[in-house]
Amino acid sequence: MIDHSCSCEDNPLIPKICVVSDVIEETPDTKTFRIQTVDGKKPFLPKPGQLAMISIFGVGEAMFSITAQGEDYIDSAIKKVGVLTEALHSISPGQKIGVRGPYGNGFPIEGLEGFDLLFVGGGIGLAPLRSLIRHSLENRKNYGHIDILYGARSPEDLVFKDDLFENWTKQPDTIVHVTVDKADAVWDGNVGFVPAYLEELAFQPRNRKVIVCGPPIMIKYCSESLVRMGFDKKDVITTLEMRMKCGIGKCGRCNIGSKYICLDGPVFTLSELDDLPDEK
Amino acid sequence: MNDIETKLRETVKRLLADHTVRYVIGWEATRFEDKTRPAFISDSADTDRLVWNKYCVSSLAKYALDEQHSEGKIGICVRGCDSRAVCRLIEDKQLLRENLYLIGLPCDDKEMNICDTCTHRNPVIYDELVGEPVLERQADRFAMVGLMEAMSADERYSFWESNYSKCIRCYACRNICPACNCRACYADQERVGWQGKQMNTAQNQIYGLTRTYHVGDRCIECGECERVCPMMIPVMLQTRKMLKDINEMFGDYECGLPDGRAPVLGEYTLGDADDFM
Amino acid sequence: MSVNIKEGWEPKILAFCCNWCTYTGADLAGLNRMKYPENVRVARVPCSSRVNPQFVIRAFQKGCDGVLVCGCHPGDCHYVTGNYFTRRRFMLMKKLLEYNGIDPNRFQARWISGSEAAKFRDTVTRVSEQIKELGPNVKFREGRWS
Amino acid sequence: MKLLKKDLKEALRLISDDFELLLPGEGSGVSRFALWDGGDIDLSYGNTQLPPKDILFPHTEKMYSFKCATDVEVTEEAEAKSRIVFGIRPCDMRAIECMDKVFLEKGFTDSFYSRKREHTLFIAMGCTNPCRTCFCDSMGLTPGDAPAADILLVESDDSFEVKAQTQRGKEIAECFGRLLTDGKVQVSKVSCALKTKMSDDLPEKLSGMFEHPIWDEVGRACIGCATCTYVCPTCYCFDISLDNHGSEGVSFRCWDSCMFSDYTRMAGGHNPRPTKKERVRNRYMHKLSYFNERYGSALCVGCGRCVEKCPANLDITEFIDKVAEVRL
Repeated sequence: MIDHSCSCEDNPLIPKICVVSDVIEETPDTKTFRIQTVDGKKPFLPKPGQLAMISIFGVGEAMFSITAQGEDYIDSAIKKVGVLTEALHSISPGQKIGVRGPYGNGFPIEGLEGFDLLFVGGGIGLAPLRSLIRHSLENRKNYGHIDILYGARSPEDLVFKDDLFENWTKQPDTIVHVTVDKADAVWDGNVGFVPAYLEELAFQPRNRKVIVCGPPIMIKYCSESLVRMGFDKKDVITTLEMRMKCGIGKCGRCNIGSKYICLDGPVFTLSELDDLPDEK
Repeated sequence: MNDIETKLRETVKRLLADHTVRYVIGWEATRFEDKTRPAFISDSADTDRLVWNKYCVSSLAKYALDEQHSEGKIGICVRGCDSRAVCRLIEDKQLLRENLYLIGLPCDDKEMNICDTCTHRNPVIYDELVGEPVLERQADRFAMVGLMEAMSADERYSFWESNYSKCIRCYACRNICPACNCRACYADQERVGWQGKQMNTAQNQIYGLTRTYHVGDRCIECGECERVCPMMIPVMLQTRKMLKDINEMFGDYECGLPDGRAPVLGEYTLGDADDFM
Repeated sequence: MSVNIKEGWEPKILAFCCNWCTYTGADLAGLNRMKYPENVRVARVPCSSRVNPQFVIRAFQKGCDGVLVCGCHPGDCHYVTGNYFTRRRFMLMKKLLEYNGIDPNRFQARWISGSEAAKFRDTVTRVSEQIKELGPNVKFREGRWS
Repeated sequence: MKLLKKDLKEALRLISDDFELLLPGEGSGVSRFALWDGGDIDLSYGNTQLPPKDILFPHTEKMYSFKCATDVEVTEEAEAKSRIVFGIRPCDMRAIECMDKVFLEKGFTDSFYSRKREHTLFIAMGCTNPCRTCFCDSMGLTPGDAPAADILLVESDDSFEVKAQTQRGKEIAECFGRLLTDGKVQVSKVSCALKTKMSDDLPEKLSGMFEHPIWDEVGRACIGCATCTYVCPTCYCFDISLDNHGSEGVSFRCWDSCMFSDYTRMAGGHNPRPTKKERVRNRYMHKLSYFNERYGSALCVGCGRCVEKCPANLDITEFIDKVAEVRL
């Protein structure tokens, strides 16, 4: 018997015991969890766009994107949608959970350098994008003009409001476009769906890479309008949602064709998606 | 090529030609002489694929569930047990009689041991009969159950425990059984916790007994669950025990007959047997 | 499988009591300070026909040595026909469990109305003695992970 | 080196001193690999009905146990006894090679599998009379040899030729060295009864046939059970689940099957493979094309178990022949 109470592990299927050091309330149904190992360090060094398998012992395990990382922590924004996320939302700082990772291929950072970046996020889809946005803002000079287009159902559902309205707007050569499907009394920004707003803003495809994350229906329509706007499919990067169990490309569950989404993905360009069999 | 086979092919050719049915479910030959495969013939030129011999043993009725909501009739070749399976599915409100065109096939040549205790060799319902009805034979359906009951309690427990410890939970018995037609099976609702996914004797026992109880009073005794079990577990011995008790306590009872009688556990009479006083 | 019964061993018996009759009968027994063995755990169910055969098997797997299902007398059911289905269901269940090797005394059913507090006490006492005699149940046990 | 058949039992007794010995046996009606009880050895099986897959990749395997009452403890299941699998056939040995590729390569090593794999030795036995459903020579295997085995036994009527193929195999052969005599065994050419037109370009051809109408008919008779995947020596899909007892519990993994209807069903009900057609297509494509694209060899070893055990008698060899005839 190997005792795993310490956080050293080599077996990828065994979660590391970690502590939720802080819980930040983003929206009524989304919280950001700050996770550290038992001895206060970062569980692992994730690349932007990588995922972690977060588990509550006795409840279950699921794959979540890592939205940000600091010196000694990783953040993950999680929306309350099911049994495990409900259990996650009911824990308080200091409680222990299981974490394993990092999984997934992450965003192709080298491929983005020197280009203008357009981030298109929908709902909780801003969570995976945020890791890449923070990375690109930290290495601002590697990238050209940055546009962040983000939409949610209602102003209340907008996540990372402080980033959206304060931090990111102050960044050089960075414009944040926020839209909501249904405005409330005090909302003065744009109202409309993300794909429609995207076409309205009519971004030029020249020298620009687009990263799209959000509900599959939004990705579908955004991809179509981006292609109509003249973007090359190699320049549009998106992520896929599949049911994942092991996270390390062994259990066979998340396959599309010969690719395992948890290992070879979840980040793909539209051209790569066209090579995959149509079984999404 | 016996004459029933040719007559069957002609019947199906006629049915397809005059569009009585959209397609016909029957059996076709495979690479092995003693195996046949369910076939779905929709083109009248294909009817030569249909066969009728002693190896046509797999039950066909449940395949009609795959397209139960599309219009147009589905033709099914029905032996005695298939016709009872169709009655079962109609009784369970899964199929509508008017969506089906049943081609009856009296069946007397099969060599499966379940067929020795078959009490309905002629189809109980059909739209058209191919071949002459055969002689029905009397059979003691519960002989094996009697042998089992004669054993001691511990012998019976270890018999069933060793059988259930073999089960690999492939769920073939559930997927082939016409009485097992729930839209969402309890065994798939892992989150609710009725049935764990792990394979150990305890989980297999609860699966085996629960399925026995779910289909016990609606089982048409076609024996498919035993035929398809890769681990050769005598599944029928359990369901037939329930049918034997039903016959003893609630009067003669056979499932899947067109008399439209409700399943035993779905009805009651005031004078039922009762030793709970 | 002879089982040596350690002295001082107390059987675990699970009694499903229908809320309208047996549960009130048990309440009445308590009111009248009737003494009945405490190794019976009462589970209140809205009607005896709420008891699913899986509950019975799971009870044995989780460690019970005996299961008792009690309900209103046929005709008194608050839901009018509940116990008629119970009757058929558990007459068959009793035989099926026996067929699978469980001693018939380990699974019993009784009609106990709201006023029959004495009958509740006697039933529970008798079932408890019968099961104490049979010893711990080793069948259908859910083994722990090796 | 040669070992007489009558000395086999003695040889096995020698090596079973410090190894657990598993060999084909009949367990209440089903042949499978089981612990040797010292009895006599029946080697008449072509391949066992249940594959030796469950030796390295058990149907249900405890991964870790946890206690989460006050503090959280996680203890990993790390046992691995040293074992010898005797009498494994070339098709199952190739299946073990495929499993090794999956569990030990591509960036992550599955410790549960690798721990068992290191502690398990394989003594393979060439086939002399294959079963009626065997078609391994159509899938690029030769019934006579098993390159990945530690020792290969070539059978003749009264003796075996013992070929130690790995260092560990040599050590095992030394255990019963005194029973060995010099000499070779004349190998007779063995051919499988069942043939299928598998070819090197079939994986390529299949990957272009994803929308081909052939798929509408192929899976119609399937009843969506897991028999084919659970008797298949190369199916490695598994599910991870929890077994809770109050504040303690065990996380385990167990076999799962892509043929089940809710294998890919996601929260909210979306299912990329909703009907039998997609699921049968996925299984055949995985066996004959996807695995080849990812690991370079077919995932079907031609053992014929699914052909024998399928309740609806679907036959992968008939499918391969149909694909071979398709003109793209």
